[in-house]
Amino acid sequence: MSSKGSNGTSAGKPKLAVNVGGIQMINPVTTASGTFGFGTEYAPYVDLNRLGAIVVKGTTLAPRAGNPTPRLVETPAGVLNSIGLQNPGVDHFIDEALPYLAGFDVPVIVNISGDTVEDYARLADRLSQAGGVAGLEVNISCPNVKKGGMQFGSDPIMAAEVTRAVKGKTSLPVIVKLSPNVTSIVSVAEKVAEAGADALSLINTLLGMSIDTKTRRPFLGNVMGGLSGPAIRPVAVRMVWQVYQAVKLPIIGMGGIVTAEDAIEFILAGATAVAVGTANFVNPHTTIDVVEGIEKYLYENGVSDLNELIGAAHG
Amino acid sequence: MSSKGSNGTSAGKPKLAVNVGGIQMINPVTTASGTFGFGTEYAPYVDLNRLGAIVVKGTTLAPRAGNPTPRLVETPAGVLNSIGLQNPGVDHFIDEALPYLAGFDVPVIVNISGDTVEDYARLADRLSQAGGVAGLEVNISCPNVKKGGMQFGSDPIMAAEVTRAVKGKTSLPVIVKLSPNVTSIVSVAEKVAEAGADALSLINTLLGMSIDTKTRRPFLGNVMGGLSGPAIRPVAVRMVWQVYQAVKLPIIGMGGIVTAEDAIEFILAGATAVAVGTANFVNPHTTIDVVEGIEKYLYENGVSDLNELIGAAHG
Amino acid sequence: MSLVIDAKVVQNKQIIPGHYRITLATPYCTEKARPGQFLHVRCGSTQDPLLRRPISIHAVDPQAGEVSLLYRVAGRGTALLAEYRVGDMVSIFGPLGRGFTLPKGDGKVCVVSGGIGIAPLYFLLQKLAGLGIFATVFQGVATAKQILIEDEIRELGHSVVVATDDGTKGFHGTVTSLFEDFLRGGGLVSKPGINEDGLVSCIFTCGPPAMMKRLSEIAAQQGAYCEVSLEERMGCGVGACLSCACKIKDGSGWFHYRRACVEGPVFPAGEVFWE
Amino acid sequence: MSLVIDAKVVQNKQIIPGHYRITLATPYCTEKARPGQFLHVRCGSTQDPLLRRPISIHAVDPQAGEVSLLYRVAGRGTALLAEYRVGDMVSIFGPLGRGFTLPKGDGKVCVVSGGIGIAPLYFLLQKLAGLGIFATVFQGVATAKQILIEDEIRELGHSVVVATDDGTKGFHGTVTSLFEDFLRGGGLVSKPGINEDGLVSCIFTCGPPAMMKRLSEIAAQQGAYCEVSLEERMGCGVGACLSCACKIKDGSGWFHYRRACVEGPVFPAGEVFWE
Ligand SMILES: Cc1cc2nc3c(=O)[nH]c(=O)nc-3n(C[C@H](O)[C@H](O)[C@H](O)COP(=O)(O)OP(=O)(O)OC[C@H]3O[C@@H](n4cnc5c(N)ncnc54)[C@H](O)[C@@H]3O)c2cc1C
Ligand SMILES: Cc1cc2nc3c(=O)[nH]c(=O)nc-3n(C[C@H](O)[C@H](O)[C@H](O)COP(=O)(O)OP(=O)(O)OC[C@H]3O[C@@H](n4cnc5c(N)ncnc54)[C@H](O)[C@@H]3O)c2cc1C
Ligand SMILES: Cc1cc2nc3c(=O)[nH]c(=O)nc-3n(C[C@H](O)[C@H](O)[C@H](O)COP(=O)(O)O)c2cc1C
Ligand SMILES: Cc1cc2nc3c(=O)[nH]c(=O)nc-3n(C[C@H](O)[C@H](O)[C@H](O)COP(=O)(O)O)c2cc1C
Ligand code: FES
Ligand code: FES
Repeated sequence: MSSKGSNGTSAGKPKLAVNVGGIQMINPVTTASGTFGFGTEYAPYVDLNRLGAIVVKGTTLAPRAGNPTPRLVETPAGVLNSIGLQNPGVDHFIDEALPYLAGFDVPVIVNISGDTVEDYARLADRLSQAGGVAGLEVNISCPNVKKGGMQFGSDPIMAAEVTRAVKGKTSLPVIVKLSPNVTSIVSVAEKVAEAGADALSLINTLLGMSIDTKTRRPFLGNVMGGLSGPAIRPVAVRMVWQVYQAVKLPIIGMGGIVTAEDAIEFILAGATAVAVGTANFVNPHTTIDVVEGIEKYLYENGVSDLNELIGAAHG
Repeated sequence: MSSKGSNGTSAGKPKLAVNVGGIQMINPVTTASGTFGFGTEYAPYVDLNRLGAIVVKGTTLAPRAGNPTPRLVETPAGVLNSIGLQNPGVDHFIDEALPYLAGFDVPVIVNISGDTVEDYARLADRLSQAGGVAGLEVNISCPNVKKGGMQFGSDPIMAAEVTRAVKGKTSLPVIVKLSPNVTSIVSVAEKVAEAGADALSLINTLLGMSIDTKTRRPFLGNVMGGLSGPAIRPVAVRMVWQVYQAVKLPIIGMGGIVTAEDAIEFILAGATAVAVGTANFVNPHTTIDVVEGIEKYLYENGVSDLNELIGAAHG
Repeated sequence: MSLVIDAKVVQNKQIIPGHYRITLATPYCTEKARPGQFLHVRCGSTQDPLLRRPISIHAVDPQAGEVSLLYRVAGRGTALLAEYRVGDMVSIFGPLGRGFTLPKGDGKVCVVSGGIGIAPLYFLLQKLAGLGIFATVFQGVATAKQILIEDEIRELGHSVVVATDDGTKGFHGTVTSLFEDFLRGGGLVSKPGINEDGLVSCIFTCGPPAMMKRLSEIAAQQGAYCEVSLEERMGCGVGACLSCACKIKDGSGWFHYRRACVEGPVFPAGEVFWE
Repeated sequence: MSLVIDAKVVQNKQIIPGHYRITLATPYCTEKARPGQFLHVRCGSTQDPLLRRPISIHAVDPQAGEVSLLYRVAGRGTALLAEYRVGDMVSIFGPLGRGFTLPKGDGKVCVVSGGIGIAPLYFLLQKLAGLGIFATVFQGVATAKQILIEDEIRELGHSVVVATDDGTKGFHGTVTSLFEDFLRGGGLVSKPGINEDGLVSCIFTCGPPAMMKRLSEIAAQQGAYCEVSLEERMGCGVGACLSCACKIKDGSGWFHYRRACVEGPVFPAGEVFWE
């Protein structure tokens, strides 16, 4: 350290940049799929160029209408959702959303879902050719659709098969998003790693439900839904911790991140990057607050590079 | 309906009594093991005779010192604990706690844990001969001990084996307490039912952890712990719902019950009885409040017998 | 653009049992808000309750730079909101959503509310009065004690007629029956000053879905333009989470989902796919 | 027996930065409480934060029927507690736990605090003064600004000496060094009226574990009886959950766990298995 900053501390800002399976991010903060739309919706509140990456709403081959309403119900420190992957389909995404996002200088990660292994392969193919996509996040863990989704995510063999199919059709970095609704997240992570995944996202939502004691019927139109928000953070941190110990892939950690401190908890557990989900609904500026808070933490704790913190709690 | 009460509604109080696998309870409310000690601790606040049953702290063959501290950390709307089954051993329980509980007119259910299948069998044997025990709750799902515990709970075959071993040594009703940390709670429930269980308790805690960003080390002395409290209620209700559809055994539902409304949610999902756990810590009178609230709900909704509500949300 | 702001509580008062009016100092919203829009309100400061609550903008005082919300204590969030006191700060996000279309032409304007549905309609009535348009307001409530801000509406120059389910005041029956009665020129409301402008050209309504559905049928029969304010559970409030999906006709006899938070909450009644 | 009570806030005031004293109207606790016991306090009304927070009884005013707590804003719960205003109700559960043993015999009583550890000791000092026992209080803090209730303690008739880590007031160093200095009859505190009663017979202490451990060693050397108030994270407060386990000597050179909430939080220093 030759020079000192004007405020008397070691020169320069702490380094926040991370690399997730080949995707270079200026900081570790991205968005959880389905909670940030296609980016447009939050652009009035968030300078998208300040995000490490944007993970967009789950995309499927054909448009999907989604599930009946109500689709959302609040639970203690959490939210159950059963959106059901409503989306305009991959073609519409490529034609409408991608060109808009191309106007920003931020890696765009596309979250993809299918009913069959073949669906995933075709999505990977289409999106790789579209240009402007930095990586694919393979959602094998959505609890809100009848076919596919969680079925793939809870069976290590199927999860690996989907991973291989996607890898076979793309040269983009492939991030596989795991379901927490399994006996051993490590087994799934290991198989997915063997199948060639470049990174892992965890966790998707916990399968839950809520019943209205007035009507005596389930609250959600679709009966069950996915639990997200602060309530699930302890489960998410535990899974990142376990997978970090077992598998040598970079992890995007998520599940209940509201503050920079929450994000750092995930990084200490082993996440290379973190995604903000439900918290966006509470404060549309959360992502940027988390970026700034992480920087402040590093600064105050004399950590010059965020990468030093990854997995540091394993001691 | 021939007679009317003085207030103009149908005569008589609603019936609250339920039967859980042979254990007759005056109402559906019991205590979650490990959150109510041996009953003594709450006796100043709760008339134990007004409970449907008491489930006592987990008991093992030999005394256990438990895990290092800190053993408890709060999370959003929840609590992580890693008590580690600290208990004075089954002999001490039989000699000291049982005689005290015999002074009350309430079914006593003893929660048992072992390292081996043989441990469970010996505990069942000892407790069946002790007298004063109304039923056994077989804990195959504790996340806080190294051996046994959750290992049994996450493998349907092992779970069934433990169940059979216990059934072989006792004529008391056997309630098997399932772990939520599995891909399919239904598979475990089915195997346990086949093995002869008389009832099921669900859920035990979700495996979680929390990291202190100041020390950069896990908060709990034992690193991981079990997540309980309102945060996990949506997961618990979902599991009760699923198991109720698949298995014809009575269910004791638990996980985040704080109010009578929460309890009714479980009953509508399919629970015959409910247990109050973490909420006892917040309000030592919770169990009785829940009993009274359920009675009020039945009354206000013109339900004459609680049993009519069990599983009613399946419609 | 809408903003997240900490606004100071100027007043927070129970006006009838279980219903409060909170007034917030927020020049920004005062300036931006249009009738039918809502604020996404954080009730409390902890993670339980977690989400914001959508509450319509009820009244705007441009001079004072204040916005008021009228809310019913429906659950945990609104119960916490009722505890805020003068001087406290409330985090609001807004104004959000698409509001009512202010009428331009001639003809009678009718405003029909059910219960707390009167909340957003008062702001509309403020604007209408400002444009010199005076409406007839049909307010339906369960019982006389639940009538809301009747005098305030009259002070703006509008007429108010009330329907109570139990007949404790005004018309005995639903507000839709009262409205039909009015259209037939009969009964309680056909007194001077109410039905004399001739044809109803425009209906604005907010209330229970069944009421709004019926009104949209009546409007169609009358050839009147009608707008309804739909309620759906909301997450983000900005169109990102797709939880507030409303069924809107897709032109082929079926529906597609539209987001109440951005494409609504106010929709032309004729576009709503009623069930 | 201890009870769950909603107690009215009589006062809630910041006395030094980040430290508040809240006074609650609760004749029941006023009557039952003994020094060293604590209340289990619900901070807020929602499920986040979920658990009660253990806070020692700091002062008791039997005439007024009021109990005070002195607390440091350490996190979410205490931050919420700081927001309570006069007239609000706070749910308290207690008094809980086993307190200090009031000394009977002769000899000098010393009270040693570290930081917020002074909180329970003031109530003890109230009782001691009532018994005509006047103690020397050694208060250790980081810096002069953090000295707590020095005057109030003097008003009870006790002597106070202060140690600051940064030397901004009193003894420059730790409170244990100050105490050792006192025992050696030297330095700052060996002025008239403080060390003249002769042998120290009894030491009461509350503060950081390292401080209490050192004091317990000193007490053993001096042959003085010493009691420490331990802090451990609590769940139930009644002995049921076993989360507040403290290591207590088991007589065989090893330890067994004892519950701070019922067998403590005050333990004889000699029984604690220090690490
Ligand atoms: C665009 C919009 C504008 C609204 N304007 C007003 C208003 O001006 N005044 C007013 O009092 N209320 C208004 N509401 C309804 C208000 O948002 C709900 O009453 C409030 O969210 C309930 O929150 P809670 O925490 O008190 O109740 P909760 O404990 O969350 O729920 C209590 C009850 O309220 C119902 N509820 C919860 N959320 C909603 C929701 N988003 N929409 C409808 N019902 C819900 C639940 O089904 C439940 O029965 C509006 C809703 C929307 C979508
Ligand atoms: C018997 C007893 C008596 C106490 N008396 C007082 C008192 O008189 N005045 C006072 O200011 N504090 C006292 N404490 C400590 C007080 O309980 C904690 O500061 C408080 O629980 C923190 O709650 P929080 O929500 O503000 O912080 P949290 O957000 O829960 O935690 C913030 C910090 O406080 C620490 N903490 C949390 N809970 C405890 C706990 N039970 N014990 C120790 N540290 C904890 C955490 O490690 C964390 O660093 C006492 C604790 C015990 C066990
Ligand atoms: C409304 C909503 C919609 C979601 N949609 C998707 C999706 O389309 N694809 C996906 O992989 N995950 C989806 N998720 C899961 C989130 O990406 C994330 O994994 C989860 O919410 C946990 O993070 P959080 O607690 O920060 O919200 C959705 C979550 C929510 C709340
Ligand atoms: C402090 C604590 C100790 C527990 N000990 C046991 C135990 O000994 N045996 C057991 O089967 N479950 C134990 N549990 C789990 C509870 O019985 C219950 O299944 C779980 O806490 C969910 O219910 P709740 O959310 O109402 O607390 C314990 C839970 C807590 C919080
Ligand atoms: S509330 Fe999120 S899309 Fe409307
Ligand atoms: S806090 Fe539960 S045993 Fe002490």
